[in-house]
Amino acid sequence: MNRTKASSVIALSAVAVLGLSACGGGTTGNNNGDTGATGGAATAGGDLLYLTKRPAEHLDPQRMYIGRDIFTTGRTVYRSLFQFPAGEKDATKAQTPIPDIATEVPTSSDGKTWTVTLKEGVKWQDGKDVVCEDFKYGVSRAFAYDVLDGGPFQYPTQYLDIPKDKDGSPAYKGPYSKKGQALFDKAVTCKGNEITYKFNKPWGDFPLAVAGLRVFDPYREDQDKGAKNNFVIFSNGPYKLDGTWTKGKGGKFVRNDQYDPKTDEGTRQANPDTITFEEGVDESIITDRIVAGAGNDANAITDRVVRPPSYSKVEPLKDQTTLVDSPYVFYLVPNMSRVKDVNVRKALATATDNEGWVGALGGDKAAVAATSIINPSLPGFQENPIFSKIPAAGDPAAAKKILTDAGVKMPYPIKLTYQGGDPTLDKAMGVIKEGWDKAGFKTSLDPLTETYYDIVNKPNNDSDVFQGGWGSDYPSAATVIPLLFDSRQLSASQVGNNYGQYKNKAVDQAIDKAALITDPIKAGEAYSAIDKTISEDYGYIPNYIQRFYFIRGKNVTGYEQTEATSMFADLGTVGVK
Amino acid sequence: MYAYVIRRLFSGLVMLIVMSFATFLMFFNGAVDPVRYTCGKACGVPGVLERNRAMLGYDDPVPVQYAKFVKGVFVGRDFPDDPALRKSAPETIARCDAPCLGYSPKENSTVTSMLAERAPISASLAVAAFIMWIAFGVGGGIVAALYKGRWPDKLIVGTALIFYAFPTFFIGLFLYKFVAIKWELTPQPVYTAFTEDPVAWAMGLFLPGLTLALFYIAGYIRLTRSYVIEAASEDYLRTAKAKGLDKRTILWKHTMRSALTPLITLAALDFAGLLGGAIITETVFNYQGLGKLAVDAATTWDLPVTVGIVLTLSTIVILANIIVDVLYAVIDPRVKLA
Amino acid sequence: MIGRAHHAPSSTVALDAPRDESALLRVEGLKVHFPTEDGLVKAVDGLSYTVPAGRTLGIVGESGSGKSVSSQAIMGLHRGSRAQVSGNIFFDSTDLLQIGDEQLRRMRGRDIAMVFQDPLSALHPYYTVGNQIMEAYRVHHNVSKSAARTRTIEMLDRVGIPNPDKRIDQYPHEFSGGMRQRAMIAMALINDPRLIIADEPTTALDVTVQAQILELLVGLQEEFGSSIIIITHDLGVVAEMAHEILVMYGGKAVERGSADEVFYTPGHPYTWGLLSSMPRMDRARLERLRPIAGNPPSLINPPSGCAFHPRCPFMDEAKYHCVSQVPVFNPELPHPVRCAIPEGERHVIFEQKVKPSL
Amino acid sequence: MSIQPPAEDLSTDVVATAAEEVGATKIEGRTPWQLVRMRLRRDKTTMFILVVVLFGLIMGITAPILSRLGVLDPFSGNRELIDVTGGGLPLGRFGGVSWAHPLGVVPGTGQDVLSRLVLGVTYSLGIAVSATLLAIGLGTFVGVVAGYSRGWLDFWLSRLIDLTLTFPQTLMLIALSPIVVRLLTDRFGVPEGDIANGMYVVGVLGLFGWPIFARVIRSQVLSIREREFIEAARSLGANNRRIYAKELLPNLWAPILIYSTLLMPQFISAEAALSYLGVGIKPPTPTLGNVLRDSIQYAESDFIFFFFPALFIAILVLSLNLLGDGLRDALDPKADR
Repeated sequence: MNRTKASSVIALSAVAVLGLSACGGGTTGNNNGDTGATGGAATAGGDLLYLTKRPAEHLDPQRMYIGRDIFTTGRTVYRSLFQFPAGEKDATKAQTPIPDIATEVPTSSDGKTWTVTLKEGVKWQDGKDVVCEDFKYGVSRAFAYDVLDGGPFQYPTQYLDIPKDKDGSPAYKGPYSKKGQALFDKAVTCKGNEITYKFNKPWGDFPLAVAGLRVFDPYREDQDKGAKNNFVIFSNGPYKLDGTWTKGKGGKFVRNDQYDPKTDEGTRQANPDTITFEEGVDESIITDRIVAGAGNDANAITDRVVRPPSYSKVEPLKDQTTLVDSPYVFYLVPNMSRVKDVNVRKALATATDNEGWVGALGGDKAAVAATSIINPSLPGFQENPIFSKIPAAGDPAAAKKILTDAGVKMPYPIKLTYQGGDPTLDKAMGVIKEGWDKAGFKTSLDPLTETYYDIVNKPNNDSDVFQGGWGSDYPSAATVIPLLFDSRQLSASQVGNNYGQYKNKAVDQAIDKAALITDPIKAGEAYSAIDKTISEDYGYIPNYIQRFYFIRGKNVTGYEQTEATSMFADLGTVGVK
Repeated sequence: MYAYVIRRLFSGLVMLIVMSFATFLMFFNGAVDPVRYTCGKACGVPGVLERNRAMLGYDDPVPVQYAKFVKGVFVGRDFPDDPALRKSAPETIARCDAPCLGYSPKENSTVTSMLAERAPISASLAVAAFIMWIAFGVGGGIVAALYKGRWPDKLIVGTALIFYAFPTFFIGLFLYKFVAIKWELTPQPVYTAFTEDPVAWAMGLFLPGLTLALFYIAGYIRLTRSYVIEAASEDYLRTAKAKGLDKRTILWKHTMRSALTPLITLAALDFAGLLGGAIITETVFNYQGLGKLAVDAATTWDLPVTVGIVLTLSTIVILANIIVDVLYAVIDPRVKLA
Repeated sequence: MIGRAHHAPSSTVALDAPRDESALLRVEGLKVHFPTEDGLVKAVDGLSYTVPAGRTLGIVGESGSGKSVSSQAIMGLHRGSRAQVSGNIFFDSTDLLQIGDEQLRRMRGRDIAMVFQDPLSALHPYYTVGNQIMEAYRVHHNVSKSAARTRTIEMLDRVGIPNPDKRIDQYPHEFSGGMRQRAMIAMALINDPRLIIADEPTTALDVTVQAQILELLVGLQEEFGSSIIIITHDLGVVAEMAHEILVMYGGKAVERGSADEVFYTPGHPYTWGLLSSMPRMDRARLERLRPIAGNPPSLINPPSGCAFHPRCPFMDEAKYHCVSQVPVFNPELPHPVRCAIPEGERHVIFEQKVKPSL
Repeated sequence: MSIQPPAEDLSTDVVATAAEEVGATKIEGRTPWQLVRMRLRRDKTTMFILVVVLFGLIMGITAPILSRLGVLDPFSGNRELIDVTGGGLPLGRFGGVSWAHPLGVVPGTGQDVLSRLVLGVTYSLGIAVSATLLAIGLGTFVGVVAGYSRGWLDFWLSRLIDLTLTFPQTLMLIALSPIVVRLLTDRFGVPEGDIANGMYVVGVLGLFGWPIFARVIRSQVLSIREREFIEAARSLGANNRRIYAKELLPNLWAPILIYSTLLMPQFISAEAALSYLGVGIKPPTPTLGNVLRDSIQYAESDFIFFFFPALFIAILVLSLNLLGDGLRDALDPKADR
């Protein structure tokens, strides 16, 4: 489907989460191109061009939360304890962490204490060794989330064994104020090249989180200038930043001579000599440039989907395009504090025309209709029995009957708030409105730009329905259901990610129980059960799964899109002719 | 002369103060808590709103905020301005050197440095557009006037009007998608710094410059044409003819001097306006100039950046007006600076 | 007449001027017509006169009578416009309507110079007075800048501008009205032309300055020996300086005679009107000035017969056929008048009804 | 580079003078209105343009009625007309042109393009006309007051004009949008959505659009003031209000008419530009701007859809501009543009 939305709608709010694609065990991606190493075997050398519209918001590892940025930097400039393997076609293996700076991926008997041993000889770009203290300092920065906002700080702050203040925030306030430093020093300890993390509850997913996010990355204390370092890259990977990074324009990566490939196995081929990131280029221009393939544009890859108006132009270039399901599910959430009658919500869900929506977004190359908020590729996924019964095109007549039976006054006014700014999404919302209006609603569309965050975060806002999008942080429904529907994140001033202000004690309790399940499949089944409960309340309306229809330059080799990098192009394998 | 310049500067300063204060009232006294527009989606992170409010001093009354801003312009400023914090945790303090136009917590950068980074791009674009619009606009206007009422006149004025009738972003996108990418008739409109490669700089500026120039060309053709025709009907041109001067001298020395003099001041003002960035053109061509920065800041509600740009652009306009007034006195002997 | 060639051969033109081959300037059957959206404007319609060397001709008439248009035709200022000019204008033996643009250009300013009505608008505001005068000199004389400058200062001095070496570098707006007109005259005289056309040279000036300028012109004429055509709507202006006076109405000559004849025995009712609307210093004013009633005639559809008849207080169709016949203007006469009223009756009317109130 | 002067010379002075002299006698007895009508009638181009503009106006006025009657259907989707697998492009040639949809259908939804454009004319013209009325009204008021009062009031009003012109207009339009729209809905109870957004665009265009016109009016008033008749009216004991109403305003209608006609196309373009930047009335309500914003994506894949919205804007802007020129020629023939 579209561009900005892909990540910006998803990154809906404070704790917006996106990152890893899904799939712990299942299969993914009805890929229609060939998904193997494409464009021939990659060789070293050449200049790769990375075209994108949406600028990186943060290049500070602790602040990154956008899947694309996490993986582009992870394959080039930032190394971590663990990572996902590159070029791995088996979805399960692709999402199984392998060691990076760690000598191995450890196990933990109780899930609460994790001890990792570091490799020798991994160096920063200034030649100093990456040591245990760097990892310890790195994760400590997540606690200064008021200064270093934007990152997935909730994982270290909730799991590390540090007491909480009365307001629920950790007693450790980060490395700048150093308040509660002793508490942090107990939770994360260094012994030679062994680092130990102590959690307050079992967290079997820890290696997944390390590999799927950057918040546990090392950071050099002597290089830390706080928020001013937002676009500063101090590399320990095969590349380093040449000059400075300019937001909206991009930057250029060149080879890092301190990087020793012998310490790095199976992931970073680091084929191109340079990688240039060009930000802010409109999708249609990206497509046009790659199709034309003039000069360096023939070496280009992108994270932006081909837009429907360009489909016909891209069609003949089959060996330069790929089409895969993305990890992102888009959905609507009724505001439970305003639309209190479950029958009205049911009528909304019944009248929702997902088929028309998909059509307006550009058809089956843009999206497929969804029947659950959990991506079917996540481990343990079960079909949603409520939404899969509603026809994809909706049933306005049935919806009208529900409304009539419920005895509500018609036309029933509905204000649908979404993040505007994209004409295609505007058209798609027009389709939703049409279906709802047929069922007896009177829908007013309310596209907002950046004020969206301000509005949706207020518990007393007057919108009836919101739009949202979500992708799991790492391959587990544990990073979907609890983040979106746990009522304990609601406060008098904030709704967190629970825009619909969904409150159900049974769901909250079930979430707590599911968190203790260590088997990924069983956990997934538990979350699907919770999903069913929420669906019975019509706490959300699933819409579609976004598809990635990507084009790349004709000189690009070794091109891979796997679950390891959330279906974005893998910079660990790519090369140019 | 000096007295005039000083008086003019003084009145410009008064204007600047009134204008900047009005801007503060508009943005900080509105219906919306300004701090909500300093952090985007990070506003939802616990503590961020409070931190930004304290950091940017938004808890002060508007006049105090204004005073602090003005002070920052002259001596620089710390965000937050907290001496204790400067000692204990310098990482959390953003130093903004004079002339400090504010600090954007969202971009983690001072507004001044953002402006300084973008200004050369907008200036380049302004220069490119200026050259083309003067060449086509004034040149076309002169030709149209010389052939007044005949086909070259109608062709020039008509073409310009048609270009003018289509919205700028439509023309820009059309040029970009068809002329540059599809037909590859012109170089790719990608910005290269002048210092890096002057040739690439000029080539990349061609299409955006043309797009921007087209917006002005129609107006300048019409103006030039009417000024030349007006000047040609002046009595002193009859005198020049009666003196026995040849046509060339009459046209280039006598007619053009009086026709183009008012154009110089107009062009200077328009050029100054462009220095502040061309929002639409920069957006279409992804030129990261002041216009793009402005529109990004405005649409993502980065309030400190927006305010900083508004004030900078207004200052440019005020200054340009002063310069043009003085310039006019230099080129038109009839204007007395009293 | 529409669509006719601009420069009609002279043979087709009815001659109504005395053939004085020795005259410096001889205008014969001059017609200047402008095609406009409303129709053909006959601004000058068959005009003839002569100016002998060293003499002054005054052309008098209201605005729209064609007096300025006819003099601009001499300079060829209509060339290149839509104007259709026909007839003959002989300067010496050269027909100014027949020669090429370049030849005429060389004559402009050098042989024939012009002084315009409003010196402020007639001088270029962006160039110094000296610059403009020097330019006029250098276009006809291949001399150095400094020589031209010397000559200009000399001329400025000659026309009575004090401190000419300083004033030469000033701009027109820094001059007073009278000084500007003196500068214009200096510009006209700098090439020592044989004919000067002064188009309302004093209209824009106040009364005391008017007299000075006229005196200057008379004095300079004596010194340089040029011929002068002075165009004005004010009989008073030409009273003192013109040898001969031509009265125009509606694009045609209506009366011609020596200054004395026109002033003391004017023959045309229009001239009477002009005289009575002229302030006179030499007699007590009995009543307010009486402007001629009515408006100037349309030049597209002029009144039939005598063009003046709609405004003429003595018009009498039954007796004189003012409306049906165009009165004849016989240039062979020493004092021709274009009027339908027979001369004898006119004389009676003038003596009895007009003269007492003048 | 030198431009060879053409054979025909520029000096129209003599002709103009002569024609004026003739005109002075010829037009005697005609009111200015008759004169203007006469000149306009003779100006074939302007008459043609006038017909185009009137057609646009009628289109704008009738579109909402036609939509209600069902003759136009700007909102309903026609899924059967689009190719769901091909990016939602219309089925059939030329963007799905057919008798039922003369300009084809919108990709993705299958809405009727012609209906959306015609109703878009209503909204765009509505915005432009309202903003013009606001700008001209304010400009006239300030200009008349400043020009007639002179003294300190004139001084301060002139400074207000300067001040308004100092602000970067487009940027302010974008930047103030959320604040002012929120202000309108929360403090003044304006209904959210199209009405508040439309009011914002009209208001801000109008509020930034008046100063230049105020300057024109002010100088016009100053010059009219100098004319005798005002003095005459005053000496006859007419009070100020009578002077404004009876003497000044009739003399201002020419600039008001000309500038109104020239401001309108500017505002139509401005609406389109603002839509491109995401400010103003939002879809599914069609304005020419927001239809164009969608259509420019289809430059290559659906040329009909790409071209016609831009053409509608261009025709409106061009014809209004030409009409303004024609009016200027008719009302003020000396301003030869």
